[in-house]
Amino acid sequence: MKVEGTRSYAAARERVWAVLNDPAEMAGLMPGVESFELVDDTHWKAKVKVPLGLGALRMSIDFEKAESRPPEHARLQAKGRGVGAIMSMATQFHLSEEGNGTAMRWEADVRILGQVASMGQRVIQPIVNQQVENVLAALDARVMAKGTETGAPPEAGASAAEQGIHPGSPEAYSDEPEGPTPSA
Amino acid sequence: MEPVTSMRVGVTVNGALHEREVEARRLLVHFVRDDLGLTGTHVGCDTGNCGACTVILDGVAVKSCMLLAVQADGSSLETVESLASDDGLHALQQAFSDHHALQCGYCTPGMLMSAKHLLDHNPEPTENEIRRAIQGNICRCTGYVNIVEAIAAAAKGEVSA
Amino acid sequence: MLLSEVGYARPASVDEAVRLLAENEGARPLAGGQTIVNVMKARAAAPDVLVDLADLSDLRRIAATADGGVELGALVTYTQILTSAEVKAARPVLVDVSGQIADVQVRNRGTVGGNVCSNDPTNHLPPVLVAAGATLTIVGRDGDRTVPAEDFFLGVYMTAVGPGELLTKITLPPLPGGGDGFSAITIGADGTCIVSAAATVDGERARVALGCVAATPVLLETGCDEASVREAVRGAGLDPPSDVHGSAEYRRHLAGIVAARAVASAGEDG
Amino acid sequence: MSTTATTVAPEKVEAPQRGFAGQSVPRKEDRRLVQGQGVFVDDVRRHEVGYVHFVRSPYAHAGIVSIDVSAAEALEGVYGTLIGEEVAALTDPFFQLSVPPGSEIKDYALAVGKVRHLGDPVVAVAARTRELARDAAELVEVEYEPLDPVLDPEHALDDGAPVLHEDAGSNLVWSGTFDWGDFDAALAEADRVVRIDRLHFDRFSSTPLETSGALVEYDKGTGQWTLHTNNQFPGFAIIMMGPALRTGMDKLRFVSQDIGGGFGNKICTHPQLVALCLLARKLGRPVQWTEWRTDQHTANSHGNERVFLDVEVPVRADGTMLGFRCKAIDDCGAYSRYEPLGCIIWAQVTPGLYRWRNVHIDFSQVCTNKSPCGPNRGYSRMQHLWFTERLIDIVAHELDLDPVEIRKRNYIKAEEMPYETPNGCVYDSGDYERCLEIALDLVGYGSLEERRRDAESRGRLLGLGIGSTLDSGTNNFGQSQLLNPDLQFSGNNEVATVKLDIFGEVVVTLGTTPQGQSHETVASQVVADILGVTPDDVRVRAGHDTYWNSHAGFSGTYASQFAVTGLGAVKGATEALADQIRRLAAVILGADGPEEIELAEGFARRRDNPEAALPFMACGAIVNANNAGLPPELDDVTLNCRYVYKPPFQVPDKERKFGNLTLTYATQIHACVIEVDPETGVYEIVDYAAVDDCGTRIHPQIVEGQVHGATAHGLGAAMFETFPYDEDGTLLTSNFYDYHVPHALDMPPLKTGAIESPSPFTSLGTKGMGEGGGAGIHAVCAAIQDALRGAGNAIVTDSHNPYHRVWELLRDPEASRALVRVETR
Repeated sequence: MKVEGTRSYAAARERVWAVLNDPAEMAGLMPGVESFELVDDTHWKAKVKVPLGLGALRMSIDFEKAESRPPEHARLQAKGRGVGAIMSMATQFHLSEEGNGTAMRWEADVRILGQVASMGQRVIQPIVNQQVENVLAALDARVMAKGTETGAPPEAGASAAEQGIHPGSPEAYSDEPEGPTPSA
Repeated sequence: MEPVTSMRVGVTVNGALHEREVEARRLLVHFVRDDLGLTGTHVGCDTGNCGACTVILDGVAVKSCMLLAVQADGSSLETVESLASDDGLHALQQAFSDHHALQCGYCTPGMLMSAKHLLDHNPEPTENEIRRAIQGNICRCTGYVNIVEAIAAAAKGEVSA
Repeated sequence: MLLSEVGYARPASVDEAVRLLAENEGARPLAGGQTIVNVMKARAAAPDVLVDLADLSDLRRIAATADGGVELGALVTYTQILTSAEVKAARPVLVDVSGQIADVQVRNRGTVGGNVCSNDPTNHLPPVLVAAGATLTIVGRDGDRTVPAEDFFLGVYMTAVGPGELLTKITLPPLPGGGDGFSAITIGADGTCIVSAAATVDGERARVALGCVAATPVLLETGCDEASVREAVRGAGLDPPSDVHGSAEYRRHLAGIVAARAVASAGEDG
Repeated sequence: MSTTATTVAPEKVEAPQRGFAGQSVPRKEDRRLVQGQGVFVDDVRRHEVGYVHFVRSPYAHAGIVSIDVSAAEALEGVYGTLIGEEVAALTDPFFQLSVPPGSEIKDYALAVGKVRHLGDPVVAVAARTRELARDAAELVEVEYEPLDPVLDPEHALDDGAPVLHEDAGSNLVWSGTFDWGDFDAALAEADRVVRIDRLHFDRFSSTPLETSGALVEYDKGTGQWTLHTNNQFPGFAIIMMGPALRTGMDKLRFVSQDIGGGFGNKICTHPQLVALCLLARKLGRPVQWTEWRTDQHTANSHGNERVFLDVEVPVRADGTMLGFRCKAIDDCGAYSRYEPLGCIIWAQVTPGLYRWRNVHIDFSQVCTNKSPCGPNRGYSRMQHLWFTERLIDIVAHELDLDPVEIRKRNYIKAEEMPYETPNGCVYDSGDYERCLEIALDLVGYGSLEERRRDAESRGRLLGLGIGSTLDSGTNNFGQSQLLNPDLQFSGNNEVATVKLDIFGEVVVTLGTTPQGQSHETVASQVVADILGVTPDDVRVRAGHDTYWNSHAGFSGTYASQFAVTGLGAVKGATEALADQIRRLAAVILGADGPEEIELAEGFARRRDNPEAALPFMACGAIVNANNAGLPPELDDVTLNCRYVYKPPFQVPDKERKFGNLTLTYATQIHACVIEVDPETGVYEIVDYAAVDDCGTRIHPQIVEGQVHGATAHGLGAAMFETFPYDEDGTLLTSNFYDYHVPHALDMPPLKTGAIESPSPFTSLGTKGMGEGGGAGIHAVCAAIQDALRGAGNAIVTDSHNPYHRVWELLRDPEASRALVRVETR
């Protein structure tokens, strides 16, 4: 399943890139990260507990940065394993300058396999949309926060929730016209 | 009370109190079948659709695979094993036999408990009410025709001696 | 079948329940359990602690409100609604719809609170509450708040009830002049909804909430004639999910039909 | 909704049976089952048992890179694990029925090297509790290398398609040509030729409510395994398992009591059973496995999917059908197992119920990355009969012929029975036209047009559909040689033993494994009539045990045969026992000979002097415990008689693929009336009749129950039940939420009728029955096509028609019409 969208930031492209290019920062954007481990420059691992309302889906995810052209383009691959579920995701984003700010074009191709996919076919698409929306909302917040920061980025493992973004908060669920739109 | 992963539960099953230490995660149907050895209550699916595990909990028909055993603590439970008495089969049991309302017999205990719940609350059901009452019980053998007839006959007391 | 290890607590009061939910990470309330126990069987998404609400008998109450509406405690079961004079008098559509949910055993255990808090897109009650303009009361450690139904549903399995909070009550306002209606295409008789629509008609206007076409009920305000309703649905730009029971296209097509049928049936039972 | 079960009084072609046969006596099985006292597989308990959970593949197709069970084995309460490499070392691959390339498939109890479908078992874990076994299974680390799956049988043989079984080198399991009559001559003779590009029979299964399972014990001292299991065809399982486990057949003891439905789905459990045998031996403790519903749907045994391509049907102007030609592709899923036989079994009913004589089918079977298939109620014949019924209705539709008239014109006539089909099968008896008339009467055919108008006035489209089907029973396993000439299987057999014991008990053991077919009851009726006792006096042992010595190579319950093979064995054994009792009594009572003794009311008594009578108890006691001084001519009287029933079969002609493949043919004709909501495609069955003719009925109520149940399966498959896969090979209906089976509100009013055309080939006039439910699929397809006649004229080309598909047919009828052409000569 492919989701894609565009998004604008009132921040310089370098600042957006700095968040997106840093595995620790990226990990911080994902919901429910329990642990995070940098393997090398282009590989890292995370254990996540994705909050899904009724309970949390635990997954171990391996990330690989497949392509990186600072400060405009990057491509990531992720492979996750959970109980009865295999997740694979290929995502890429493209940053361009937009006035004083930055425009991001992004897409993610997410595939869920296994029993979970079998049982959850009719809700997987909206759930993926929700999760992507959560990550984007966290990214918004992080980019803005970074502008006011002087010190180091937050500790690895800080989830969106830990940054004060509640799944039910307006940041996460406002009717973003640029929000994810499923295609194909 | 703080959360526990295991606790002692007491459930009155078919009139007798049973106490056991059980894990919080244990389903009521496994408590009944594995811990108490009452294997008349069956499991036919993973999702609460088939009704083979139907029991009557505090007077109400429920699917025992959709409850934790700990939730039944302090409750009273009736299973299929409670239906017959020293006087013989329950009217529903006899009617099921009279009308060939069972073939393999796997859905039968749950079906009987749903039917009992119906007649306990509605002694003179219409055919549609009978069908609605057993909608949560899947039978793969009979096409339900004879089950509906049997429940209607039991309601009317038309069972063989 | 066969759940992962889980903690269990059965509090004696709403305050204690809220405390347990707040203090235990990954805690979820356990009402009737007809959704969450099933989800736990798959072990895909599982809570760490279940806070069993069984002893909170105040939450089982159905009460008529002074203005002619009705209040449902979060633990009210579908079976209770089926025989409730208060509900029948205030919003009879709830009686009809509750009778279509799953089967007798599930109706005996399943609760209105569980139905709306799980917010599976195929659930019957979310569209009904949204169309009817219900409000939901959520209690947290800092007190309670009231959320309109149209703001309550946030996503699949996601609602405005946050960690450490508990839904306690659903309040339905009095029935407006035109009444409520509901229509669904289901898998088999009274089965899971493929598409559903609830409508509340007030004079010349109808509030229509569509189910199964998005993560949350889609609310439309429209005129009551069939052409207007269909036009409103067409204009909603629906992008429903596809599954084995219907393509996105089929659901989009059905949405207009069930919406019109729901509006047409409004007030039939009133 | 109102429902009536109307039974038309059977029209007896011959006088009714004497005695208990023919009466609906109370079922013996019921008393325990209604009290929850049945013993199903999960009810069997042993101390110190290890509960088994299978780790299963999340991929449709992937290489196994590594397996790490260390964390699982380290968990407290875990007894041990079993992985594919151990299986490959300890067992041989299962015997393959096909010829190359299918014969080269290597199929083991657990995946070795790669996985081939979602749910393919990879590791087995045993632990102290069910929950712990699942906990441990989650700790097993399997690294996979995903491979592209092949999911579409029509493209499984394409160049470059991924190959499931490298050893076979192809996804082809078997292919062959069947050619009977002279199809080209039929084409030349035809006034019209109807061509259909593609027809598709969908994947589903009858999903018995009890899933599969076993409790397996290993006796180290004797090297013997006891398998308490609900496998429904131990004969087949043992033939598969013995060589794989490198053990003697007598080391595999199969035991079952009550089985919660089978429908064929419990035939192919031998892979899991081998895994359990290995685990029981490895761990030195009994192991228990209960399949969960999700596993049953993803990895047990689906009914096979079949596509019919490039169909040609030559027809005369008057509607006489001359034959058909097509290419059929059968999809057997990831492993072939029993399935190659399905390439032949359809040929039992080659012409369906019709007199066309010219048939040409190019048949192939392929593997895909989906659940393995296995027999499912109506196995292989159902697909073919659906095809023949579709041909009849599509031809009628396109040539504007009446579906009733075209059937009557082309049905094989009662007076032509026994009828030899173009491929040498012999239809034993039947009156199809009469069955059709009864079915039509039951659904009020006379007022059809009036009801059509009434429905129209309510905005509904009304349609009538007929489903004709044959239930061929009692296989000639010689048909396996049409598949693979080297196979050494032919004929069929079944065993029963009947004995008279010390206290006068009549005890019967059967070789069958009933799953609801009431064998205890029906056997007791036959025994009672021969011995002059009542069914209550006859004790039929519940269930099956291969150690009872009532087990033969083909023992089991499958393929509609109990009423012929099982009862044939019971009758043979009981007659032998009766003869021994008479000989004994003649000596004791001083009669002139056995013929002077009659058996009645529990006594052996002299015909000329009923006062001179020996109670059965005395007979049993004398032979078993008080036999001193008996004359030598009674040496062979044991009062314990075993009989093996063997139907009179020949090995078919392998070159021409010609010969009698089954002994009996029961008829089922269904008629169905539906109403369609043209806006939504939602439809409802408003009237339904099923008429059955299974020859002499020993227990009419049980026969009718089978008709009801089979009909429910057919209607479920027609409307709701399907196993679809997405493009990744993920099954989309892995549980009863999405795999909707009909419940009590979904079932329409069912009317039933019956006639009896006794089989001239069986000792009781009976025929096997119970698999005729395919008629429901045929009838619903036909009814939809009829209802849509005035709304775009769509053609129904799929066996499974949920609401959304009917809506598609209404919305875009041309898409289906484009598949059909009529050529006028």
